[in-house]
Amino acid sequence: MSGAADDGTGTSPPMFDPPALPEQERMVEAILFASAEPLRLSELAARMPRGSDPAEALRRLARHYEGRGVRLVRVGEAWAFRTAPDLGFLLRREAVETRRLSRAAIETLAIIAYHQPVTRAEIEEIRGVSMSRGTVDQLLDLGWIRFGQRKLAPGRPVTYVTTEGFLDHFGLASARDLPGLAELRAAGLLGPAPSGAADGPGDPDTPDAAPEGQGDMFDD
Amino acid sequence: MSGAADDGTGTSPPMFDPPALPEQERMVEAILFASAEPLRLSELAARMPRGSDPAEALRRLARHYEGRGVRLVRVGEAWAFRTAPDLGFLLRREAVETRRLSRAAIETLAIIAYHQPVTRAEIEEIRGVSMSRGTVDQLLDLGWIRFGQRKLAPGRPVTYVTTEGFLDHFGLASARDLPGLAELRAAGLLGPAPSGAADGPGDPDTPDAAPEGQGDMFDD
Amino acid sequence: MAEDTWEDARDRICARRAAEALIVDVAGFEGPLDLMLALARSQKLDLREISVLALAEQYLAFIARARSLRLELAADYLVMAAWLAWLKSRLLLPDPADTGPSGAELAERLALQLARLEAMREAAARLMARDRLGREIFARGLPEGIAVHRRVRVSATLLELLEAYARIRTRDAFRPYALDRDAVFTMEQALEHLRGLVGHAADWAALEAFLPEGWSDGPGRRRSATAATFAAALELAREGHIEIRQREGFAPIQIRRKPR
Repeated sequence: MSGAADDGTGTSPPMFDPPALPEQERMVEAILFASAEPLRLSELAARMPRGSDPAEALRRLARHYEGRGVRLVRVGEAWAFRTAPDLGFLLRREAVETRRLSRAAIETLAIIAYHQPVTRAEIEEIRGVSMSRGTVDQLLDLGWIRFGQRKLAPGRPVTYVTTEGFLDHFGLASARDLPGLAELRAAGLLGPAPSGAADGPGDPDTPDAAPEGQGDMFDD
Repeated sequence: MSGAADDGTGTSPPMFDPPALPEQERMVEAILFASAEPLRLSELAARMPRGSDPAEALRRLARHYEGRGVRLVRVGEAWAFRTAPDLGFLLRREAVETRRLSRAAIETLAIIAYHQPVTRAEIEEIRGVSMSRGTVDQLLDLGWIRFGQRKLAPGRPVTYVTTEGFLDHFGLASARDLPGLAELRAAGLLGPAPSGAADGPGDPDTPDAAPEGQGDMFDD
Repeated sequence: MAEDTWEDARDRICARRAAEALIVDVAGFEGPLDLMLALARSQKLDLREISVLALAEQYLAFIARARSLRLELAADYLVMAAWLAWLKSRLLLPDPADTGPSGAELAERLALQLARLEAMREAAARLMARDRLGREIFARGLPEGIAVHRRVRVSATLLELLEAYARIRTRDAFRPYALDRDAVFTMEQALEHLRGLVGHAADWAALEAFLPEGWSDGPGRRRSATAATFAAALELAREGHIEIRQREGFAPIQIRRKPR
């Protein structure tokens, strides 16, 4: 620690007064909250205005969070917020292994969503491959599909329909609101129509202002 | 419905008294702090002991965080902790470089936000150009828009509306808080499209693709 | 004549710049409405008080200049130009007999449309200028994870769902070309069929008579069977089993067993 007059190597006297302590406390609070890892005192100081006193700000902050649902904890030489240990049961950390839905499953789900109520045979016909037991089980297990009424057809096959949970997960008001094929194409979610179809010489890379779909504005 | 003796289907009387309010406040604090995503009242309630009052706990919590470096914010129907906007300058380091949105995407987003629920044809009419490929899937991909109910108009076209992710990103408590919304409405700039103007020389008398009877979310 | 003052020179440069600015590539505009908005902005701040007549003239002048410079003009710019010319005539010479919307009404609608676009541009700018998550406002950087109801959380987005459906429904459009078998009578089938029949065809008979049973109903099936049978007939003729003749163009094709 050097004294008063210094040469500008980080310990130089501040050009402006540092913020008041409550303000420094707010700063440490926000920095630690947003940081993806625990931060050391030196890292805090580096992010705060010159002349700040992160150690004192941390002390005040720790006091403020005493007894709250969140605590300021020391992790080695660094500091971080953690939820209070006695509330851990509310969070059940065991979970959250995010896994993407398999292609087979998402295709099957899409067909059920668009064609419900739909039988297994119909799904297989549309996808062109037979459906594995695991796919349906997974979708049933996720609560995104359920069994609908049996179909009035030979063998009275069961049908599949989507659930409220499905609508909830995908942010839909109802399955009827799913866009149709023409609308998917119009929205650019499908490749250009294969040949001679309605939307003209679609060049997928055409930038916005380009003459693609010229005169569309007069069409509707 | 049976009376007192119940099987645990949600309407049963709590076996224990709910925790005291300060304790509930701690719980909400811990749960929201632990999550990066906003959580709905129902999600909070599902994690808390029976008979808890997360709404009241949230009110207390919001008061407690007033003026701090971290704030409790409302995002549509959900709640989250977010850093205070005035401290953004300290946190730039945490910023993730986001994809730059094209001008077309930004304008389309604004039109969806201010006119929702809005159809593709209406968006194109306002912008005067057809919607390019990639605009909608970019906005869908960001989680800022989703499909709303189909419109009560010929062809029952799909509509677009904004999501909670949109509110979260732009720091809005609800779509009613969009900047300048009231002024734009008062100036008659959000109403149904004026027919005719750019319908072009073809047939100026084309009947309006009637935006009749749709549930405008801003109509009360 | 007074020498150029600095102001004069500056004015001339500005005027030239303005002229050049108007000659910018039309590609810089997102369609006629965008171009008109840019022109209208130079008139008035409140777009609903602009002179649509003046705007129409500006637009037409712009298009004329662009054409004289042989700039490639997209069709919708020309369509708009034609419509504005028509609107202009209606504004100048109202036809009392006409029952459609008056020129003034149409002009008002156009002004409103421009105002709406302008309003959305401003709204977009204001929206993007807000304190935004991940830029000025931040979420918890070290989320501790909130348990969902399940151990494994499966993620799937609406976009993935839509793309999956689009993929399935357009797969047929992109698969390698393959004929629908049940409407196709193959040449092998036709050969076998014809070989069994020509032994009895001592006299000339029309090729159609040799079509297999049940293949004359639909046009597609009949066409396929006819083509296959004809090809099979050619093959049998090459092998020396039958003879083929056609009296003139488009006359019936006839075949018979080759006399020995």
